[in-house]
Amino acid sequence: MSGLSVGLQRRGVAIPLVHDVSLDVGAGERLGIVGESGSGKSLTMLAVMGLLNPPLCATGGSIVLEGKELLAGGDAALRRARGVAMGMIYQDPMTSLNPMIRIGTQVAEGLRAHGVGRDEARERSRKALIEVGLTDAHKVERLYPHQLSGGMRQRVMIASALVTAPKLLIADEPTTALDVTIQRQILRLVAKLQKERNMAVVWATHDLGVVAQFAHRVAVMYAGRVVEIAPTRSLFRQPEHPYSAALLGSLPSRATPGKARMNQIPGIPPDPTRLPVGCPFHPRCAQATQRCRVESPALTERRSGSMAACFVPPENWTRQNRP
Amino acid sequence: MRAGTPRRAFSVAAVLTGTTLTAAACGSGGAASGPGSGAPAQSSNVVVGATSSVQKLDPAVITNFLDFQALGLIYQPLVTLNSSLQVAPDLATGWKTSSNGLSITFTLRKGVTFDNGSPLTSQDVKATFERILNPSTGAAAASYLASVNSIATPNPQTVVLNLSHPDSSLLYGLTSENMAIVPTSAITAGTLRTKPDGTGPYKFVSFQPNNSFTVARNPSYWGPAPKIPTIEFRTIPNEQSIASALQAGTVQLGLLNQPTVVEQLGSANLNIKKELDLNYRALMMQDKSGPLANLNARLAIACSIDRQAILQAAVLGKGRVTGPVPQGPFATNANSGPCAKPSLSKAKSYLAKAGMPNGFSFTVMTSSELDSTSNAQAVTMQAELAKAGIHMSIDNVASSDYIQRWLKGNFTAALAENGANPSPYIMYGRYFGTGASLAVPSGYSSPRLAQLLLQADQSTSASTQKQLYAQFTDNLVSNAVWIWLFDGYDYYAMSKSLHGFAPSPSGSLMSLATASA
Amino acid sequence: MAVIQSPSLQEKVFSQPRSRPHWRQVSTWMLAKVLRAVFTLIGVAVAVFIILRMIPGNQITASLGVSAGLLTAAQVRALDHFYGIGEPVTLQFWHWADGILHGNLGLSVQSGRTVTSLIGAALPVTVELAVLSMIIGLALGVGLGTVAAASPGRIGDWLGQAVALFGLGVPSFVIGSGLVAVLATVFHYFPSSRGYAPLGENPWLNFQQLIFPALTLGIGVAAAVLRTTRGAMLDISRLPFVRSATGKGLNRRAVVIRHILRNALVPIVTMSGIQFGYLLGGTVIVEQIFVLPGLGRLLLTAINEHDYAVAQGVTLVFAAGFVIVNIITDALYAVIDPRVRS
Amino acid sequence: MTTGLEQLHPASQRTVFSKGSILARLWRRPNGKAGLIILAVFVLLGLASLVGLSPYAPNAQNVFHGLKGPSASHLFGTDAYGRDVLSRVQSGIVLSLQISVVAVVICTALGTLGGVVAGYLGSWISAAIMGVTDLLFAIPSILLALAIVTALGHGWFNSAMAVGIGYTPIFVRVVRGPVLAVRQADYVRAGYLLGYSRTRLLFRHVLPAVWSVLAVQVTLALGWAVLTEASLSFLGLGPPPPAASLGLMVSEGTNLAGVAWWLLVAPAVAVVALVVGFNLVGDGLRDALDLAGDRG
Repeated sequence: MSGLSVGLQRRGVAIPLVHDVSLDVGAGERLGIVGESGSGKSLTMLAVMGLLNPPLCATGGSIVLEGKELLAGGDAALRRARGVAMGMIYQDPMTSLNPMIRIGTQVAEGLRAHGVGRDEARERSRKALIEVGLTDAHKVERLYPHQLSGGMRQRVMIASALVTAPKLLIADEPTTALDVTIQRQILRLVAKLQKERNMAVVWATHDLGVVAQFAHRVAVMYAGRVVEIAPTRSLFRQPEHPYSAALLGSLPSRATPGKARMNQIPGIPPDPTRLPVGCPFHPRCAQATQRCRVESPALTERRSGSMAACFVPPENWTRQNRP
Repeated sequence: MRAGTPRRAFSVAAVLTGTTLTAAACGSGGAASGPGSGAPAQSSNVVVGATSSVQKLDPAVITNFLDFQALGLIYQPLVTLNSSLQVAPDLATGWKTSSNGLSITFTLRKGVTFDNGSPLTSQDVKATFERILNPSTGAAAASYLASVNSIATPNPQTVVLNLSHPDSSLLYGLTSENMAIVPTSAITAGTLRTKPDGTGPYKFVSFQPNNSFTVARNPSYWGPAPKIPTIEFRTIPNEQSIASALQAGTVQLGLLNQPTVVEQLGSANLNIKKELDLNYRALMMQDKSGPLANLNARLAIACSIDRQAILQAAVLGKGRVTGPVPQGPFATNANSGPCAKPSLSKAKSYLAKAGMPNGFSFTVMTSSELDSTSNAQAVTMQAELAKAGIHMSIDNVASSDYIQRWLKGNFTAALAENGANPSPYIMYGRYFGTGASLAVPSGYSSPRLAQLLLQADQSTSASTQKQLYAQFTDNLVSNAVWIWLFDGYDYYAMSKSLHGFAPSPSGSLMSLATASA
Repeated sequence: MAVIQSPSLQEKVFSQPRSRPHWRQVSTWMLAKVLRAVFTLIGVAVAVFIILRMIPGNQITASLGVSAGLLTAAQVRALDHFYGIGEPVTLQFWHWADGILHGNLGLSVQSGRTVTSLIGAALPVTVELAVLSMIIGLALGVGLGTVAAASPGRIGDWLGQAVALFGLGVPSFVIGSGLVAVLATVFHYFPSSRGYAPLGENPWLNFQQLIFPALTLGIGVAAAVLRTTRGAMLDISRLPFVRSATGKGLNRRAVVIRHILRNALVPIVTMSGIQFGYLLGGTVIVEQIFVLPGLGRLLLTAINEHDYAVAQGVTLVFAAGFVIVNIITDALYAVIDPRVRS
Repeated sequence: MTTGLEQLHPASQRTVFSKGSILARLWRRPNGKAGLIILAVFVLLGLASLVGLSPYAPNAQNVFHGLKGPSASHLFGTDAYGRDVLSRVQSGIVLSLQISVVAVVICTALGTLGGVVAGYLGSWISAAIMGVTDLLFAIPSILLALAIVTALGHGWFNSAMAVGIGYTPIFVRVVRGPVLAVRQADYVRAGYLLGYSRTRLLFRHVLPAVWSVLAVQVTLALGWAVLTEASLSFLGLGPPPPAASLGLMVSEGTNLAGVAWWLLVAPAVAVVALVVGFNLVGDGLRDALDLAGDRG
């Protein structure tokens, strides 16, 4: 994916929400995307799937999957790619399943849409359900979503994303709504399946703990931009962007992730329609210089193997923000 | 209630009869008239379109105009009205009034049978009249028989009515469809409310309230065999729709009232006939109290009103300005009396005499549900009266309110559409006669009027009657008891295929019995 | 704010079912519904009984008009007895209620027929009219509403909005009168002038007679259903499960019909139920305009003629129809929505 | 503390009652704008006749000049009695609005009272009110109106009563829903815990939450009232003639449509314009106030 931009189309004028995001993920790789709410994680994920609803739309850039360009290919190409080439697990397992349709039908639906026969589709969806740990699949498939617990629903979601054996699995904060033990289970499950199938997985979350546990590489997003991409280890050891550093700093201990701790970053995330001039993080950044207020930094290669968008190298940071 | 209530559902004593125009005159001998007589199957069925619906099937209690028209094909009274509104034979071939006027002897027609097959006898006549007189029947028409003391049946073909006093109007009363003869067996069985059984040229087939009423040829009819096999009365509430049904050929005879609709039909391939109806419009006034107790005030009103303009407004001028007795042998001259022509100066002088030179105010009660033209009449009248300084306000009420207040005399003035009759006694005895049942709504009483009516009714000489009735109506007009306005037309629009139908002034459709389609 | 005014659509779609998840309790719930309906009907019966007796005049003046003045006192007494208006009102009500319990709705004092037979003749006409109108309304409404929701802002949407505006804004008497005027004056066509043809006797003529009144009523239903369909579908199409269905690679058509429309059925059924109530009232006007011998015309005439038993019976039938439709609507929820069913 | 609570209150942050703002928002919506324009044209047309700006007196007859088509002297022609149709339509609009406004006042008052009481007090009162509502719902509103008018007699006020009572159950339901929701909302519970009186909570918290729903419903009710009133007078149950009632004019016009189409078209257009106008404004208001759901 390169130079992807997402905008809010209103009266012919696009209000940009995601700016020039470039990410890549290889087969068998697990990429984590972190950022506060509203940082553009979900929009980016949805743009990849081509699931943006008007007035939102991808305004520029390209998405290449296995050498095929998706954005330019039109609706039909996108539709064929969905399911077969890429699957997605959504934020909210409670509302992402159709309440009126039986589980079995919903899981098999993706197969049916790609021309798989009724019986085969049922067989494969039952297998997928078993694979995600719903061992009494023949029972579950006759149930309706409201008869399942949150964790079970999320497993169903995973099953319906994986049933078509996609090359790329996109997970958009799939564990946010679940309690911690279930989160763990789901995380382990996806990791296991990923390994078995050698899939590429993109996992968006605001939870650094999840990233630490799961991702090979991490992209940090802020205000619709990728501000740092780094292998997980190096990010946690040596963040190259003050925002990444601040995020890490807001974690008192890796064992107790919590959204509320994010508030330790002074100020609030900017209104995406009214971004400050220069580096979007500068109003909240302790390291901001005069340059940051006028010029927006681009992603640049760092020594640690990371890429970061900051004019001020970590060596020059004031003490308080060091991890 | 444009569609639901017929225009003339509640006319007082709309006296309708089964007028057998040809049969009554020629008896069974006149059968050879019209094409194809003796081969009745040559005619096709006829559908009559009307805005109202048949409501009741018991002839003794019907009041709705269409009920009279439809049941007139099934039921027949002893005597009927001919086209010049004179009493003519029907089920009675003749009658004789005793010299003292205290009894009338009717000779019944021979060979008449009811639909149930039983022959008509004097017993049936007696039973019919006694049923009407029986309070539990609730027949308003019982008042026609008020002078009857007893009914004798010396033999099956003879009926004698013994009277308490000479009553020349009785014969006119007997022409009403309410007086139609019904079989004794049906009275005993109590089936008359749901199953008509008469002696007429047609017999009852089916009745769907608010929809249709169908009759079929009576094979054992005593008169000339009817040609039209079945006649259906179909309810089509909108006259415009009747017009289009006529043009489309689904209706062969349309009963219409609105001159505008009729005018529109002029160019179509239809025959249109019109006949003055047997109703009259009048401004009834309560003359006993209030401003209208003053004769000069009433005369001022009479002189202010241009009846021609009201006629124009109400029915586009299609009708006739009228006096108290609009039609028949005793018809009055509409242009007599102190204010036959409107005159503002006369009106002013009457107002001055009344001591109200600047005019006065009063309210008129109308109900456009009962008479759709009453509003136009009232508004025109209002404008005319205003010229003389008389302020009339209009109180247009629902039909039920109107009837209630009318019966209680709870109004100053009211626009009314009342039923007329060739006999002035029948028309006005109930309002101005001795012990008149409608004395309260009439709003006026004078011994002189009652006396004139009684004398005329009891007189056996036609010329004396004519003279006495003339005095009676003069008295009404010169006292401006009410103000008589106009008489409108009924319209009969028929397809060209309908031959031999002629409307009658009584509104009877009896000539359908001799028509063909 | 929206949350406080009424539960958001998301909440409505995902809220827990109203009933407890046991079939026995579902049937208790239905039983309660039916009981409530019965109480409503009793209330309607009492209310109608009272309202009718507030109408000035009585059966005698309604039947005879001003000729009632000619009646003698003895005649009036006899008629009072005949019409049963001499009795105290409570006793009249008791007689009537007692009759209903025995399946006897009384006697029409005007035509002398039993109310049951009059209603028996008129009911099929009104039911047929209502059903036909409902079919037209639902077909047009759901169809155009789906098209409109599938392409918001496009031609289909504008067309739908125009139909909705027309259907809601133009009273049925205007549509009906306009239709009659055009058919009669331009085409000289008035199907009802041939007398009402029952469905069993002359289906083709029956169809001709009912199609225009059904259109007249159906447009209004269509408008309301269209707006509900469009609104609900637009709201639902923003819900996550629609996205997840699209994400599985389903084509647009399958998403719209299987996922969006399916979930929109609950509000559509609700609106259809409400519309059916209006439709019952609308039959009074439309039957009048198009001369159909249905319940509406029967009622109007009965009220004019003070035919209490007929007016009471017809109103009860109308109310029962309404109540039955309500129960059917509730039952339909269970058919459509598994959460209600379970 | 009080101010804190008030700020929590969603409605208090809105300017529903600052008239200019609502009108401005309405005006920005295409449907709201169209509705306002239509209403302005026809309401002004009607009101003009009140200050004598109609070409003729609505009941002035000229019987020898009846059924004349549109001309310079009679823009919409004359009726069978030679009355000017434009003037009659104008006065018909006034009558229609008069009845509709009074009817809506009646049903808003009754319905709001019933809805608030039923939603706020609960218990048997609520059950009784909802029972009556069910009952009123079960009788088709046009029949209810018909019965009321027949019973009370004809006249504009009785028409208004009939129309108003027919719409009352809808108001009860529309008001009760939000009242119930608000009553259970956290900020009201909080207020209750803080010891505020029920009346105070009702007027400061519960009612404000209902205003915007009510504003939309009132507009839609106006459209409905115009429609129902016209239907009633079409059936001959409206104010008696010579009052120029739009429904009655349509009814008379139908009969004469073959000879004088303008008699049907002019009043029909007026009725439709009023109903569509109110509906459009109601829709616009709903959009402007951002009320979800409850469409149609």
